[in-house]
Amino acid sequence: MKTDSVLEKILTSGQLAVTSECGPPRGSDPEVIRKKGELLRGVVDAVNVTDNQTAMVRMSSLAACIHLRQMGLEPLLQMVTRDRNRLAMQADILGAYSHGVTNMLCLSGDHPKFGDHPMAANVHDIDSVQLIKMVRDMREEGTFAGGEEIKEPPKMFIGGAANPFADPFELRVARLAKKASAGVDFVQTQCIYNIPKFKKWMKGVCDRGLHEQVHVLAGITPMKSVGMARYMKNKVPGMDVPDDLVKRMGGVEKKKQAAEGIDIAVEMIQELKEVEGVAGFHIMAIEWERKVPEIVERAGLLPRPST
Amino acid sequence: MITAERKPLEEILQSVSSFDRILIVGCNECVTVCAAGGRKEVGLLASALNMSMLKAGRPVQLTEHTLERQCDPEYVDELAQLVTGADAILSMACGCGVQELARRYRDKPVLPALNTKFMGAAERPGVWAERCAGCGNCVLGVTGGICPIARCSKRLMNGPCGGSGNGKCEISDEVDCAWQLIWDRLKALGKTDLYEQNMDAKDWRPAGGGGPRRIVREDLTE
Amino acid sequence: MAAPTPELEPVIVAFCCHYCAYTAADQAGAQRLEYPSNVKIVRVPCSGKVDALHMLRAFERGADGVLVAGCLEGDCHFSTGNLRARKKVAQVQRLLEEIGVGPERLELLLVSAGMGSNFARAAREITQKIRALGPSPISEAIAARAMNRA
Amino acid sequence: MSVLKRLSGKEFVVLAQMHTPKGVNISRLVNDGRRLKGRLDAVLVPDMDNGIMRLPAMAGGLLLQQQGLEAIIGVYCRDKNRMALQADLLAAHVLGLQNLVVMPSADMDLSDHRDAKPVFDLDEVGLLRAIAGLQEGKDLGGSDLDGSPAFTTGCSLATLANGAFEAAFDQVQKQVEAGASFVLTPPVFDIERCTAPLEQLAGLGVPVIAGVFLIKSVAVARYLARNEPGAHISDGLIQRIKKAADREGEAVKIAGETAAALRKITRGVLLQTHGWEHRLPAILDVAGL
Amino acid sequence: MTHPETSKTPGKVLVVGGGMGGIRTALDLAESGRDVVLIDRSASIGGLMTQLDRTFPTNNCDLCTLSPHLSEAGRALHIDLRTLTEVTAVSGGAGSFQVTLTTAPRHIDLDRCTACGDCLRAHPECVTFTPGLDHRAPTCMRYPRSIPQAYSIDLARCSDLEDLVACCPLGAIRPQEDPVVVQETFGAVVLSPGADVYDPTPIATLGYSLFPDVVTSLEYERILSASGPTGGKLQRPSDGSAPKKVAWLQCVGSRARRSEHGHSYCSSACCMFAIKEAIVTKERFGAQIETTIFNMDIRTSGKGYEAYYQRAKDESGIRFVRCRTQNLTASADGALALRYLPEDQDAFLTENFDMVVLSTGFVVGPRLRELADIFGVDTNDHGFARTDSFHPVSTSRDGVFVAGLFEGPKDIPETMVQGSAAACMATGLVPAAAPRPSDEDLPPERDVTGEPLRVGVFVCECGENIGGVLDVQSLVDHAGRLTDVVLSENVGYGCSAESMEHIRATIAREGLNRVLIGGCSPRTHLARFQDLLRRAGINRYLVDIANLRDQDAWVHRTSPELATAKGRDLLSMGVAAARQARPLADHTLPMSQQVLVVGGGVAGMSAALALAERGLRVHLVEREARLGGEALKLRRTLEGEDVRAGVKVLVEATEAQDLIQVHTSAIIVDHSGLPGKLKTGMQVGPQLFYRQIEHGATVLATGAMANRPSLYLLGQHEAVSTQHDMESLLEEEPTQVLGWSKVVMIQCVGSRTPENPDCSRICCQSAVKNALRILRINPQARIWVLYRDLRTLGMQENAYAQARQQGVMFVRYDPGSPPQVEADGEALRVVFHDPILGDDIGLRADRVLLSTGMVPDEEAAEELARIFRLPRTQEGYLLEDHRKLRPVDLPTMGYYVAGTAASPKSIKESIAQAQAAASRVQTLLARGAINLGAAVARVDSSRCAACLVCVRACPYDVPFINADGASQIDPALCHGCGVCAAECPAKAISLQQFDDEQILAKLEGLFERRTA
Repeated sequence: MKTDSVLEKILTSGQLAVTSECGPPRGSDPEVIRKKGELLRGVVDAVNVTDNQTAMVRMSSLAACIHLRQMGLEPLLQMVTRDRNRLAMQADILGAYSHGVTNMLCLSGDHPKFGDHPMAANVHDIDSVQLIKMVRDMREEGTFAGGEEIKEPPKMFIGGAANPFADPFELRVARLAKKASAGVDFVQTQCIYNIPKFKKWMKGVCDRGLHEQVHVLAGITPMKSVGMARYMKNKVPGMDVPDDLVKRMGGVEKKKQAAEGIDIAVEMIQELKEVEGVAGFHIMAIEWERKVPEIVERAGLLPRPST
Repeated sequence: MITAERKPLEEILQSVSSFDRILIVGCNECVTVCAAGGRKEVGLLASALNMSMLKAGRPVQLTEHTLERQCDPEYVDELAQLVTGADAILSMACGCGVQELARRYRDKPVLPALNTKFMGAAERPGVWAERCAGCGNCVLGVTGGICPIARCSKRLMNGPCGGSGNGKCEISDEVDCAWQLIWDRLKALGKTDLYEQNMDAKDWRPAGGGGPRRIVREDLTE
Repeated sequence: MAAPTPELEPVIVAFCCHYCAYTAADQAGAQRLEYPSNVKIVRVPCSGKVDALHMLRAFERGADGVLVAGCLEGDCHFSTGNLRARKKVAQVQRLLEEIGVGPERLELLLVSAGMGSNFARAAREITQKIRALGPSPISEAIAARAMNRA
Repeated sequence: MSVLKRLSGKEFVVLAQMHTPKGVNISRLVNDGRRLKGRLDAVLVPDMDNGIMRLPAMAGGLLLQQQGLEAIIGVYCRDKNRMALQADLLAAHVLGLQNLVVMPSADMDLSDHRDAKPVFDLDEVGLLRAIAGLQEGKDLGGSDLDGSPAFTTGCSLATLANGAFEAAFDQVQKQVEAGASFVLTPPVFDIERCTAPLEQLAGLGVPVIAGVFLIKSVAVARYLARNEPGAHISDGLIQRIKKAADREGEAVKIAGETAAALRKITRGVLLQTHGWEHRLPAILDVAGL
Repeated sequence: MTHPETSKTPGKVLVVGGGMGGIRTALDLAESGRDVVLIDRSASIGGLMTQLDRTFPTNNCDLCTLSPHLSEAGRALHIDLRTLTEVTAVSGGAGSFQVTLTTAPRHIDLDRCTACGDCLRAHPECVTFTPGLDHRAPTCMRYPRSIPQAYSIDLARCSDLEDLVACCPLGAIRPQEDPVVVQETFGAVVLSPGADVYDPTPIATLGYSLFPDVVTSLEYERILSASGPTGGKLQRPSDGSAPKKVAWLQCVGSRARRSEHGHSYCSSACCMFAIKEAIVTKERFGAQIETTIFNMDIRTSGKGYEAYYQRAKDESGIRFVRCRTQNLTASADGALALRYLPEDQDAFLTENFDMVVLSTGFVVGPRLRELADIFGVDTNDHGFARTDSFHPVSTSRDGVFVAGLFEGPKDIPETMVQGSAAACMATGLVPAAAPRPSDEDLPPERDVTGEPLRVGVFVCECGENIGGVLDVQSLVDHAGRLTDVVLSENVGYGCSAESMEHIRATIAREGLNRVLIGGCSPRTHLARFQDLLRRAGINRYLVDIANLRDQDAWVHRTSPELATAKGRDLLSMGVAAARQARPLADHTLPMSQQVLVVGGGVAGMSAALALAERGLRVHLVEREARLGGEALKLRRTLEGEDVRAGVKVLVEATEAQDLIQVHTSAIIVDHSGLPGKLKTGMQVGPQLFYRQIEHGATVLATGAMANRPSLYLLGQHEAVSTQHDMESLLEEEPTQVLGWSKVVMIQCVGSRTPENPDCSRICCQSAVKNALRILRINPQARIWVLYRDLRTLGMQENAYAQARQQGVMFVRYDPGSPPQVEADGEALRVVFHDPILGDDIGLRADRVLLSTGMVPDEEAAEELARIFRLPRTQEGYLLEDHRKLRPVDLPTMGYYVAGTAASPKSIKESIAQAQAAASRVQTLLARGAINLGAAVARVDSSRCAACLVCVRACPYDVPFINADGASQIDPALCHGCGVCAAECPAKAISLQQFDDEQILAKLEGLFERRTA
C-alpha cells in the first residue's frame, strides 16, 4: 500500500470500487455538504469533492473534504491547476493530508470562460500531468516541486481524469500513458454513453498494459430527461451521446424519463462491469445525489466492502 | 509581430478630455501592419476625435505624426519639436512605444490609444491570432512547431484536456485545439513519440516570473 | 415655395467611380433627369479607391451625408473594388456610430453606367433622407463656430 | 510515397489535370505546378487530348517532376504505331515517368489537324497488353528487352451517361483485365446519379478516381447540359451559378463540394480546371483536401 | 482585294463632303495613319449639322463634340482640309484615281484672317447665303466656331470693293483671287456629300411661300439656335411675338403619293427631328407652349428612340395627332388655321396655330446628281447612290465608297457608322503613310516645380447648355477670388478650336501652371484639355475639369440659383484639387496587333474579314459549331437579294482567310488585361479545350435573338408563326401559300412593350416583304397587316406603297386593345378594331404571322458583358459610348460593337457597323502603344511597412515586396484602380492623379465657404 486510502485498498484488492461526488455549496453553510455526504454513506467508497466546478466559486474543496472526513466518510480532494500556482497547491495538499484526506484527483479544470468569473486570471502554472507528478514526487521522493525536502511528506492516493471521447481520439490512450508515467494511481473517466467507443479506448489501454498500472473507474451520469441528453450531446465539450440514446430518452413520456435515465445508467454499469480493465465506477449524479444509492443497488454493487 | 487594437473612442475621449492641444503619434512597425496605429489609423483617429470634440463644443488642436518606430529613442527624439506644442501625447503604438514616449518626454502626459494584445501572426488578411507568449524558453521543437503555452486555453503542456472536439477548443469553435494541431503535425512528421514524453513543470522565470526581463548583447552595447 | 437657401441645405459628398457611378451621373445629365443640387460628386477611378479616411474627412469638414458609389456587384471594372468599398463603408459606419454621427448618413450605392435614372433616384433619396435627419452634428458645430467667429 | 502506392494503401488521392502548352512557353505549366506542390498527390498530363497538337505529355510530365510533383502521363493509340508507342514507353521509364493512363483518342474531325492520318495500330486493350509485355521484358515483336521498364497504368472510362455506361464499363473491364490498375472517370456533376455506376466500377476491384470539372461560367454549364448527356447538369446547378454574385467563386465552390462528396464514394478525385489551374488551391480549400 | 499598283507607295484618300459623315471618315482615316484630303464646297465644314440647334436624344450639340477633333495635333497632320472645293473631273480607277479639284476663291487669305469680324461690320452685304430662315444672312461665317475659322467674301454682292479691302487691318482680303484647279491622285474616294433639303414651296396647300409663320424644320432650328437670326429666342417671323401654339406637319415632301407633293420614300429622320424640336421648345421656352405633331406614323426606330418618343408624349406633354392634313389658311386673328382629318374620324377639323413647322425631308438635288455623274456611280430612281446589303458602303464603281445621306435618308448614328465603314473600305486601297512624329511640334515642357501657384480658370458657357442655366459671370467672379487663382474668364465654347487656342495662348502668356476648366464631363473632355496643356508647354496633368454641364446645368435646369451655387462649389473643389496637381509622366506598353471578334454571324465575319484584309490577325470566336448566325435563317432581303448566298460567300471567305483563326464551339470564360493588351480565355470544342489568346482590341458581334413571345397562340397553334419562320416556308414550300385565302400579320409583337421598349426596326419591312412574296405566289390571298406605326424607313417606303397598291390592308391597332386571335379548327379567328371604319372586324384567317422582332440574347450577352465588364442598356443590348457620335465604340476603350448586339438592325446595317468597327479597331491599333496614363500607384518606400496589405488587396497581383523590404508596383502592370492606396495602413501608396491630397483638397474646397 502506498497510502492509507480506503479506495486504494479496495482497488488493489481487485474489487470494483464505487465513487461518487458531491459539489460544495455556493456559500458557507456546512450543512449542505453534510447532507449530501449522508446520502452516500455506505453506498460508495470515496466521495469526490469538486474544486470550483465549472469555474464557479464554491466552498473550497479542501474545507468540504475536512467536513466529510469529520463525518467519517472517505473524501477525495479534487484540485484544478487553473486557480493556484504550485506553491498554493502544495500548501493545500499538506493541509488536506494533515486532516486525513488521502485521496486526490488532479485536474486542469474548466475554463473560466464558462464560469461566473470569466475575468479571473487563468493561472495554469503547471498542468494536470505535472500536478500528478508533483503529488507523486511529494509522496515518493519526499520533495517539494522546488526540490526541497518535505518533513513528513503527504501520502496521497493520486487520481486523474480521462476522457476517452474527446478528440483526437487516437492520442487518448497515450494521454493516459502520460498520466501513468507521471504517477497516477487511478483515473475516473468522463461520463460514458458511447459504450463501443469506450470499449475501443479500453482495449487500447489494455493493449498497452496501462490497466495494470492505473485503475480505471468508468464515469456514469444518469440522465434526468431527454432535454438533458440533448444538452449533453450538443453543448458539453468532450461529451459523446449517441443518437439512439437520445431517441430512447425521448421515446418515453416526460414524467418517466428520469426513471428511464436511471435504467440506462444501471444497464450501462452492468455492461461495463464485464469490460476488461474497468476497476470500478464513478457515479456523477450532479445535484441528484439521492439517486446514487438506487443506482448502486440496482447495479448489484452493494454492499460495499468493509475496510 | 505585436498586435493591438484601438481603444473604444469613448475611452480615448475621456482620457484626453482635459487637454487642448493633442499630439497623436503613430508607429510604422507592428501596429501599422495590424492596422491599429499606422499613418492611416492616426488619420482616422484624429478625424474621429476632432469630430467628437467639435460635437461636444470643445474643439481641440490635433497634430498627427507617425514615427518609423516608437520604441527606439532616436526615432522618438524626432518628436521634440511637436511635443513642445502639445499638452498631451496620444500614442497609437503598442505599450512599448507608449512607455518610450513617456520615458523621453517626462513632463507630458502620454496616453495610450491602443490596447496591446499579443504576439501574433496573420491567419488571413484582416485576422491576427496569438502565436507566442514570450515564455522565454521555447518548446516548439517538441510540440511540432505549435505552441501549447500561447495556443492552448489552459496552457496544457502534456496533451489536450477533455474538452477538445472536432479539432476545436472547448472555449469556442473559433479556436483551434492546439493539441489537435500539435498531434496532427507530429503525426505528419512521424514524430508522435515526442508526444509520449512527459514535459516537466515549466520554469517560468524566463517568462517574467523572474521579474522584468531584458536582453543584453555586450558586443552591441556602447 | 421660396427657393431654398444653399447655405441651409445639406451637403452630400458622393465619391463616384469613374466607370460606373460617374458615368451614370453623366447619363442622368444627358437624360435631363433632375436630382437635388446638394449632391457634389468627387470622381475616383474605383470605389475601392475610396479610403475610410476620405469618408471620415468629408464628415469632419462638414458633409451632412456621404455616398460612395461604385459598379454593380460582379461588374466592378477592377474586379472587386466595389466589394471592398462595401466593407469600408461598414467600417466607417461603425466609427461614425462611435463618434455619434448617425451611421445612416453614409451610404453605399451600386449602379451601372447605363443607370442614369437609378443614380438620380439615389441622389434624390439620400438628399431626402439627410434632410429628414437634419444637419450633421459636425456641420452644425462648424456652422456655430463660424457664426461665433463672425 | 508514390501516389499509386498511396492508392493501394487505401488513401484518398487528389489528382489535378494540367495541360501542356501549344508552343514552348512552359512558364504557366511550371508555375502552376510549383504553386500546387505539396497540395496534390499527382498531376495528370494528358497527351494531345482533344486532338490538339501541342507539347507532348512526356515533356510536360518531366517538367512537373522536376518541380517536385509526381506526374501521371496519358498515352493513347491514335497517332502512333506500336513501334513508336513502345519506344516512347521505354523513354518514359528512363526519364522517371512511371505512371501512365491509357486514354481514349478524340476523333480527328474534332482535331486542329483534321487532315492528319489516324493510325490506330493498337487499341486501348492492345496498348495495355503491350505495356504489360514490356514490363515482363518482351516487346510486341517477341524480342527480349535489355532491361525492362516498370509502370503503374490506369485506364479511363468513356462515359457515365445512362445507356452508354454499360458499354463503357465493358471496355474498362477488359482494360482492367489487361493490366489497368486504376480507373479514371469522366467528370461527375450529379453525385446521386453517378453513385450507382461508380459503385459498379468499384466492383472491378481497382481504385476508381472520379473526375471533378470546374464549370467556369453559366455558358459552360449550359453547353455541358446541352451537349454532354452524361453530365447530368441540372437547371438548379445552372441557376446556382447564375445567381451567385461571384460566379467564379461559386464555380470553385461547386467543384470543391463535389470533390468533398466524392471522397465518400471513390478512392480519389481528378480535378479538371482546364486553364484555370490557379483556382486549384481554392477548390482544394473548399473540398477540405 | 489587293491592288498591287498602290500597295508600295502610300496614297491618299479623297473625302468629298465635310459633314458629320465626312468628318468621321477623315478622322478615322487620319487616326489609322492615312493621308486624307477632305473637301467641302462650302466655306467651312460641318454640313447640315451646322444649322441644327441640338440633336436628339441627348439634346446636345454633336458637331461641337466632333469637329474639334479635326484640329487636334496628330490627326491634323494627316488631314488636308480644303473648303470651297469641288470635284470637277475623275478618271482612273481603284488605287489610282486622277481627280480634278476646283477651289473657288474665298477672297480671304486664310493664313492672315483672324476672324476679327471687322469686314463683317463694315460690309455686311458681302456674304454668301446661309441656308435657313434668315434671308439676310447675318454673317459670312456659316456658324460661329466654324472650321476653318475665317470669313469668306461674296464679291458679287460687294458695292465698294476698295473700302472692303481697306477695312481689313491685316490685309487678308484678296479680291483678285481666281479659282484654283489641281489634279491629284487618290487611292480611294469616299463620297459623303450629304443631301439637300426638300423645298416645300410647290405644295400650295401648305402656304409656305404665303405665310411667314410657316417654316421648315431647318428654319425652325435656326430660330432655336443661339447662333441663329433671333439669337436663340423663339419668335414668330411675322411679328416677333412668342408663339403659344406650334404645330409640326410631318412627311412634307416625303412619303408622297403624287410626285408634285415630293418624293415617295421616307426621309427617316424627321420624326425624331420634330419630337426633339417640340421638346426643346417646351424645355427652353416654357412648358405652357402647346406643341402638336401631326403625323401618319411616328417612326422612332433607333436605339433608345422609342423611349424618347414615349417621354415626349407622357412627360413633356407633346400632343401627337394621326391624320392627313388638308391645308393651311390664315385665320382672322393672324393665326394659321390647319384643316385636317384625324385618322379615327370621318370629318375634317380645323385648329388654329401661331406657328407651323413643316418637317421637310432629304432629297438628292442637281448638284449631287452631277457629282454622281462625275464619279460614274449608279444611283437609284431618287438619285441616291446604289449599294447592296452585303456591300453597304460600296458604290458601283470600284474604289468609290459612300457614306451618309447620299446613300439614302438616315439619321446621324447610321451616318457615323457609314463614315467609319467607308474609311475602313478606303484603307484597303491606301496603305498607311509613314508615321509622322507629332511630338516634334510640341514646345518643351516647362518645369513648374518650385514656381508659385498660378491657377487659371476657364469657364465654358457651351451655349445654352451651361449658360442657359448657370450664371456664368458669377461663377467666373467666384473662381477669380479663390486662392492662387490669377485669372478667371468665360471662354464660351471651351472646346471649340478658337477657345482652345485662346486658352493655350493665355496659359503661355500668363505663365499659368495649374488650369481648371469649368465645362462638361472629364470623361469625354479631359484628354483633350490635357493635350492642350501639353501644347501650351506644361505637363498635361496640371489640368482638371469641373463638370458644370452634365452634372450641374443639365440636372438642375429648373433651379438655376441652386445650380449656380453648386457650380461655385464645383469650381472651388476643382481649384483646390488643381492646386495639388503635380506634373506626371505617362506610362506606355506595346499594343498587341491581334483582334478578337466575338460572334461568327454576318457582323462578326464582316468585321473579321475587313480586319484581316487590312493585315491584322483576327481570332473569330463563335459559340455554335458553325459560322453564320441568325442570318442563316433568312432567305431574302426586302430588295430581293439572296441572303443565303451572301452568307455563304462570307463564310467561305472567312474560312479561306489565312489571317483569321476561327474558333467554333467556343465559350469565352475569362478576360483580363487592358486595351491594347487583352487576354481572353475560352473553352473550345466538344471537350472544352482551354485556349487563351492575346489581343489588342475586341469587337463584340454577339448578335441578338429572334424573339418568340408566347402571344397570339404562337407555339400552340400550327397556323401561327413568326415572320422569321415564314422566310424558309416561302422559299421551300410555296405551294402551301396557294391554299391560303386570308393572312393576318400582327406587328410589334413583343416589341415596344414595357419589357422590350425599343422598336425592333426590321419587322415592318419583313412584314411588307413577306406580304409581297405571298402575293407573288398567290395573288388571290387577302392580307391584313395590323400595326401600331408602320416604320418602313427610306426606300423601304416604296415597298410599303407597293403592298398597299396590291391590296394589302394595313390597319392600325391601339396597344390598349390589341387584336384577338383564337383557334378555329385548323384556321384562326382574328378580331381587331378598324379605326377608319370605327368598327370591330372579325375574320377567319388561314395563317397569322407575328412580327416578333428581336430581343437581346440574354444568355450570351449577360455573361459576356460580365466577363468583358461592359455595360448594357436596361433592355440588355450593349451600351455604346455615345448613341449618336460613337455608335460603334463601347465605353471602355478597345471594345467595339457590331450588328444586333447593339440594337436591332438589318443585314446591311450590321455589315456597315462591322466595317465601321474594323475601322475603329484600326485607329486604335495604329497607335502602336498603349498609354497607361499616369494614374498608377506609387510606393513611398520610406513609409512602407512591408505589411503585405497591398500584395493581398491588388486584384491583379501587381505589388510585391522587393529585396529592399518594401512594396514595389510596376507601373506597366498597374491598372490604376487605387485599391492598394486605399488599403495601405502606412499611407505609403498613392495613386497618382487621384492622390489623397487632391481628393482631400476637393473636400476642403467644397467646405471652405462654410467653415470660413
